[in-house]
Amino acid sequence: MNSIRRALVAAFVLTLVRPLAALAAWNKEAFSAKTAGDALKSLGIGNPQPSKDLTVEVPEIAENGAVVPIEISSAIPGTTALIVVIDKNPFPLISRFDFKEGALPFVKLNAKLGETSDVRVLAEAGGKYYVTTREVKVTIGGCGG
Amino acid sequence: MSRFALLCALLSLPAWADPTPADVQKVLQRDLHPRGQAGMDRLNQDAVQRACTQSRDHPAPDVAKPLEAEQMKTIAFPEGSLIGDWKKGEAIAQSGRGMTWNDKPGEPAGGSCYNCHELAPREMSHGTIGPSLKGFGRTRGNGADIQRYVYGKVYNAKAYSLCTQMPRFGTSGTLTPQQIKDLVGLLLDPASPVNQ
Amino acid sequence: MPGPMKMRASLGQGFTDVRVLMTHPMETGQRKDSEGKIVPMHFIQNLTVKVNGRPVIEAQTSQAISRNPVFTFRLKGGAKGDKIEVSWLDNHGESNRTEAAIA
Amino acid sequence: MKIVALAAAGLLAAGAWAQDTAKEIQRYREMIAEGSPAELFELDGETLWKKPQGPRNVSLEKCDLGRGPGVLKGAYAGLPRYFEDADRVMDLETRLLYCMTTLQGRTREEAVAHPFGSADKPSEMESLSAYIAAQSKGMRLEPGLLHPKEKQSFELGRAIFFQRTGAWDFSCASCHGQEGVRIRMQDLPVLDKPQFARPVMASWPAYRVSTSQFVTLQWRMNDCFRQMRTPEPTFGSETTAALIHFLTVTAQGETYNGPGIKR
Repeated sequence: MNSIRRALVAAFVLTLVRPLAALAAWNKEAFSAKTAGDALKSLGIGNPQPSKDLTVEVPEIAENGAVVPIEISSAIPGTTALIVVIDKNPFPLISRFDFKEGALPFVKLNAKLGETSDVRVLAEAGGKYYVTTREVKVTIGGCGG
Repeated sequence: MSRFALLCALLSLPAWADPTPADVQKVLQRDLHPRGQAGMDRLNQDAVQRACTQSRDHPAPDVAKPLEAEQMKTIAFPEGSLIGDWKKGEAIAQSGRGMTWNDKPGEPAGGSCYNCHELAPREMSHGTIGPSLKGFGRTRGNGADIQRYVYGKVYNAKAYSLCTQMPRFGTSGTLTPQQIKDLVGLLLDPASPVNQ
Repeated sequence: MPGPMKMRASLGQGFTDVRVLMTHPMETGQRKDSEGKIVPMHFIQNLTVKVNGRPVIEAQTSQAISRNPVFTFRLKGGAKGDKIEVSWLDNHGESNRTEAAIA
Repeated sequence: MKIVALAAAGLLAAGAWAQDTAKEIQRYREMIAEGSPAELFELDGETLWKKPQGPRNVSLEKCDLGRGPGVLKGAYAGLPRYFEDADRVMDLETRLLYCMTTLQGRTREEAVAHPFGSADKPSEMESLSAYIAAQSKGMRLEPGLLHPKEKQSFELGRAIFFQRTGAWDFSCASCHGQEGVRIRMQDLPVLDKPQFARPVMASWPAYRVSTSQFVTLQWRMNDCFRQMRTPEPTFGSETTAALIHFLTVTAQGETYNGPGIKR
């Protein structure tokens, strides 16, 4: 009896202690979208403008789709978010980063690419959206077995 | 004596210090164990493997010629056209499966062709251990002689060049005669992507 | 219990680079295990970067982030001794955190 | 005339394309190397090194990797080498296996039940290798070569390297004996030549991105034999240790720069 109570109290404390819950909720609708267009719609993004100030570094050829490095840096003034979309993936939305005072709009990550695909990166600045698209070819590396 | 000098001394030791292919075979038989379809009999060198090991893949012509002739006798050429379905051939060329200890016995194997050869130009991920076969049939046509050459070469490459690195796909039981015909199709059919 | 994390915060000219490694399978829900059974989806959904206790980056991620994720973030300014904390939360409710001072 | 010029232009373009491909792949490798999760395995390895295990419930901290019991600094760079207590040449994992059985009292069967990790199950041997190898970073590879058994092992390794065997007639040199060739997109180092063996041996063991696993030289030998269509080499056997010894001696003098990252 006592131990159950203790366990319950412990569980309660754990939930309390998780004001990790200050986290923005995970956008289930956008992450479940099956096309890049639907994902962007769920995020409320329409007609992003191409921008040279949004730099995306990817390898043109990746030996392995399991790890494709993507480095993003935005020089667009007032950038508050970066969004990564991989068009040909079964669920194209890969991630969304929100930057607050103290952080620069820069991120480097590794993503999985199911096949050769466009990698679309969007930046949000002052309520407007900007986009840069790069293609990554996925090849077969070694013995293939 | 520096380690480098010692290494040089070691490397120039007389040949008696080197284990023979028969010695190595014994060591491998002791240190490897059967798994799946890969049995210990695979470690028994045949005359071809022994001659190539001994000569580091450069056999003297008087050693190579009779062995090549013997290998030629292992090839059973089917009657009629040898040109199979290039589409199936392309799938066989792409696949690197077959004959390993974790491949299920009985399941169709591949030829691992792209591991070493360029074939269809649209496949940029190809190896270069073997020569490029891009446009192979375009320059050579697809008559009976070239059909027979390609079939035989895939079936038992050692009949043509004793110490080639290319496996004996027919003789080893890796590919079936029909699969080898499909590969002939891939190389020689004018509609094959190899010849575009 | 989640596996280890590792973080390095290094001071540059007017910025600080934070590189963080996380042990996580990032299962897509499409992979089969050695017995041919589908491995259920299991992936990090939220990431938070804090400086001296204040959140500066919040991220949402999908299962298409590579296994054992590696991220590099860039912070404005920074001084030796500033405390950086990175935490994650996955779709099973598991979480982990690590912290380091700028060196 | 025109046709010749066109053909020449085509050839040039193809050459340039091949060069670009190689350059892009090089760039890909540099990009992934910047964020190697190998360090995560090093952390795990440290925990395992210090964890009491086996019937004697002791850690591996008294294990002698060649520089004295428990000395890890530079130990990896001095392997493989001859160990008097075992009277044979051992590579890192073979030596770890020896310590697990002699110090911790574990059975060989239990200790090598799972030497190569999978996505579902990491391997103790691999994490330990990551932890130990990392402590030789910046040191020169100096495998043993003075003892007669070390000479024998080197020569055996070299002979195995050139032995044509298995269902497909391969030797190690079938893939690793010719300059400037590749399998699919993977460049193949000529491993009996120092200039090619050096950078390769300086980066093992390594994190392998295609499987998200940390992989070791025992794994590399095992998987090469698999692809050579032979039976399976026994973990820690003289065959695998001799091959690793031959390759490391060929690369000796190179500064160790691992644990690395592989495709």
